[in-house]
Amino acid sequence: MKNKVLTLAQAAALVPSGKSLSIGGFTSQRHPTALLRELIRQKIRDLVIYYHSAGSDVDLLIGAGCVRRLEGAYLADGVFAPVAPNFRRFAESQRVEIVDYSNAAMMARFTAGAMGLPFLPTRSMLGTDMMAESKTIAMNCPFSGESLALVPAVRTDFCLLHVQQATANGLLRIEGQEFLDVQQALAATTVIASCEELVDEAVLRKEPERNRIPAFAVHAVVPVPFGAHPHGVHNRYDYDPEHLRLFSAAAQSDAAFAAYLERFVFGPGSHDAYLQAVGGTERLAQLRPDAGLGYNPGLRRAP
Amino acid sequence: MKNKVLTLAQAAALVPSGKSLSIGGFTSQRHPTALLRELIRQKIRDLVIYYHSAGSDVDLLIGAGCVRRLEGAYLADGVFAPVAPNFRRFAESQRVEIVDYSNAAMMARFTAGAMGLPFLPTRSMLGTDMMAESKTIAMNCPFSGESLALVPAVRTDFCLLHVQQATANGLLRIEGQEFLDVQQALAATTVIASCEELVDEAVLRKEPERNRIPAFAVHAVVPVPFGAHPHGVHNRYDYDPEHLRLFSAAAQSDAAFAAYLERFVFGPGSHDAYLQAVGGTERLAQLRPDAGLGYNPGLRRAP
Amino acid sequence: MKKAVCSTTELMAVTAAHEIRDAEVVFAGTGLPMLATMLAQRTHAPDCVIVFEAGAVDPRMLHLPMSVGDSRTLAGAAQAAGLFEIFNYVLQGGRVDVGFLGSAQIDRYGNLNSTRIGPSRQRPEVRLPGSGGSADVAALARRTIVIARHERRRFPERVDFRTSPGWIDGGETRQAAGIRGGGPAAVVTTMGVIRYREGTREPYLASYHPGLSAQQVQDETGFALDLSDAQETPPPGNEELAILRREIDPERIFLK
Amino acid sequence: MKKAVCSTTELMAVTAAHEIRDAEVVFAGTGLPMLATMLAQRTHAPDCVIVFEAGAVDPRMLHLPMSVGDSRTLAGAAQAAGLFEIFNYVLQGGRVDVGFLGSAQIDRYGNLNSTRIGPSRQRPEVRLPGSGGSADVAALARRTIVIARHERRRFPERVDFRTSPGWIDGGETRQAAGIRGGGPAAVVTTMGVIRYREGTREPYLASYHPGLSAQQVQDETGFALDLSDAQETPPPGNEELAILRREIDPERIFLK
Repeated sequence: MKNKVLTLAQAAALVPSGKSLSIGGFTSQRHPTALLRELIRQKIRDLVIYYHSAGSDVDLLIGAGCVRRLEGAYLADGVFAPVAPNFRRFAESQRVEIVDYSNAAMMARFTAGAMGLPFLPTRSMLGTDMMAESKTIAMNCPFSGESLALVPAVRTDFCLLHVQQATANGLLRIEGQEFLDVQQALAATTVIASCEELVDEAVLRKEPERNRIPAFAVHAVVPVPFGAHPHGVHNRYDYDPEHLRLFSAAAQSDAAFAAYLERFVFGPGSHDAYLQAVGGTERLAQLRPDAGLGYNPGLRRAP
Repeated sequence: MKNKVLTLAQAAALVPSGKSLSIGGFTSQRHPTALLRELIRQKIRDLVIYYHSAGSDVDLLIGAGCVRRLEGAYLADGVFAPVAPNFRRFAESQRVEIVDYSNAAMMARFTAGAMGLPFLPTRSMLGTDMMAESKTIAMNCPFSGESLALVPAVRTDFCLLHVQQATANGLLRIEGQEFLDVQQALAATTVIASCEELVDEAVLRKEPERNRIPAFAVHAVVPVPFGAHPHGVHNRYDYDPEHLRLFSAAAQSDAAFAAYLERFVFGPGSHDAYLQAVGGTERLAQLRPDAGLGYNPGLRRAP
Repeated sequence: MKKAVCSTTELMAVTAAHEIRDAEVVFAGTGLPMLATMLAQRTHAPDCVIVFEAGAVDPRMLHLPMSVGDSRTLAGAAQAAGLFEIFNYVLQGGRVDVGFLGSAQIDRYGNLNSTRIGPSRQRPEVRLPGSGGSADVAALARRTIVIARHERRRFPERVDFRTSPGWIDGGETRQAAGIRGGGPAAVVTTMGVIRYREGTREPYLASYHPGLSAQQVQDETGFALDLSDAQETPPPGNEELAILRREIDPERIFLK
Repeated sequence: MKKAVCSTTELMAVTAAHEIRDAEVVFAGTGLPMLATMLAQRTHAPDCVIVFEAGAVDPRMLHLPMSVGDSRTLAGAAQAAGLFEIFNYVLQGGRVDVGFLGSAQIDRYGNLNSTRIGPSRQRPEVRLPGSGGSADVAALARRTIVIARHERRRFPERVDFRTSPGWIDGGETRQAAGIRGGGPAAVVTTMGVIRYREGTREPYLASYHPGLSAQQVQDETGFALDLSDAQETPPPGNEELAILRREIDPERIFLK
């Protein structure tokens, strides 16, 4: 079987400027942020990003000036950021194009892409102003006469995602919620998966019910422990509320965000140095989950 | 939480004659045959069956005179029956209506039903004679101009399925392949699940990634060890080649099949008596799987 | 009913919790909806089934999640699925009884805006996060409960952008738009609770929070409210408050 | 190449196995396709990925399955999924390189009938099992290999019912029908191997099995075959036969 293991730098170098991209995870969970920081270091520009419910993953790329256009449903991060701050600032200053869909519509669009279909019908989007501004088409069902909305498939050049376990050949296991990772991956031409842990084929093949993305759909595997920090990874580490607050504060202005990038992306220059910059092993130990729960019940989350 | 546990007789009594029905499992695996035998004992008639790849489960109901109409893709059982014998005989003597779709089309129809949509598009069915004889509609994609087929949703009155584990409240876990059980269940108004084993909520809730059908979609739970015999249940028992051959031979004529029903359905009168009739604990022990494989590698399968 | 001194947030959480009936399937978003559903499950609706769009089905949460994707939504869950299953099989499949929605703007007929403020698409005055699952829940839940901060600028006659359909233009206009789900049942605000008349879908003030008057609520609302049925919002019980404060949000993440 | 005495079934299994290239994704049905894929994986195509419509993805099978739903398809599998994933994400998603199909009837342009024999829908002379996944694989795999028993009545000019589209009426008629997948590449029969000309899609006899002549194959075929390129089918190697007989089908379930 093929060995698809690459370093972060090698994997990020697969992504040229100007391409379309989707990113796995959901709000504060399981985004491939180590890969995203490496894209920023490599000065990738003019990306078109398709997303459903993104958090500071997409906001990081926006703030670093990597994004030309966005199509998606939601960019925020709960109490850390009721609106993703770079997204808001770039939108209000017309530095990024945005087309709005609902989460179910984006789910249907990625699913159509994964299914090899040009569209899927949905009962969402009807009665919204998103209908007219997006590529959604209204339809009367030829069977029932009911009103439906047809949303066009999303196919992206790349999907970047982060999972708990992968084999060198690219078989992926996800623990906890899947979010939309499977459909996003299968809707992409090239899939780059970072993982907490590289495991033997034999290990994952013992429980085939628990594997989510087959190797033939995956092109590169990048082992990166803590590769989703400051986001959480179920059963591995919790999100880092201090860093998410720090991110959100920094993302309020161009100047502050440039300083953030210098401190946490360009300055450190590598993932290991990034982990040192965010507090090193001492801080990471505080994010360690309870084995039965998958998160750290003792984590201090309020400021 | 609600206790939905019923006996076989109580559960079968929920199904009136004349209703539409789908049955979980695939060819020789995980069909809820104990429930089906009980439907036959209760003389349910005029059923409309929606199926994808059925085996001697549906053929049992056809041979017992329970079925008025069939919509589906495939009725056979490998080397045991290249064509399901009752199906063939009833079709050739015009005792049952049949509408043919492909497996992917039936998958899409059940999935549409589960998704609350009136149809799904598919790239299958084009260029086949099934198009004209079924309710499939040809469409030019309004986005891409490509040819597509639209297949109408299936919603059934009942879905009967058999799983490895269930809670009294109706949370279901499936081991091994899922087949189309999830979509069939969610496309039904009433779901009756028989199970090998009734387990505590706490047990199944420890690994939520492995559960497949939520309790709020399930209406009755019937604990029936060996409830899929003569079919196999991954990790629990293998299919019974001797009985499948016996079934197939009996299903070659009305008279022989009436004798089969007398011997294995009406005569025994209960599931325990059925298990005695097919060879009792001695035969069932021969079907016991290897723990690592999920089937019995030593099972004698050729005649 | 034991009366208790409480904050507006606490009152809203309890008031929202009362909208949930036992054994209902509840689609919950981040923030107050989580407090409300966790409270309902611990009090009058122990068998309510909570679903989160990120993938958790029917959890028995022990710790307050900070977002719907949080691992904390999985504690004791029946299923860990994903957006595909929740939006298709649960929401669009017609299995959600009550959905909770927040909004930056809400208009006369309960339509919501969480996309942008201002008349221009190209130059939004304020860019908001976008629909997320809001438009979907608004269209497909059997009924929806909206949670909103009550300020006049947030309650205009008509939203700047209709992200999530409420009763559209009142009367039968929602059905005419082809929308299947049930529409907004209540808007729980920082000042009171708004509901809608059968048939006309005109808004009326069902209750104003203790310390306020019906007229004060009207003054902070950009459209006319029928005040004729307005009563004071019932205060939370002591036990409800104790559960909220001690068990559900001891860190004061959402509770103010 | 070491020659060996073997049965027709063995020859067909080996011939079909040779159609699989390493690392290809193979959609396999019950019977000879299982023998062929298991053999290919144990010989020249160790990294071919097998998928079964019932849900198994990329197994390393140790024991011959009797049907595509058999638990034996899961041994060493990468994923245990279901029809939804296989038909949507793998097949319609365009990831299947080669699909194997059986058929009761096959016509001049490789169209298959597994539905019914005879002109009448109401009164079929012979009712067959139905499409199963055949129509889907025929439409959506990058190329298909058909396995068939070679008898004149099974090889008519035109099938009684077109269950699974081949080259339809030849030429560009398959593309004109809106079908995306690649169409039949080879028909491995009990008498030889039929292939199709580029462009016209007219059938030609690529090989006849040892002991037969090209003309004998034509005599058992209900439409004209171009015989000009026909050669003898290469015999299986001893090692291939040994693997088939000892490792893959020692019980002689499908091997005759």
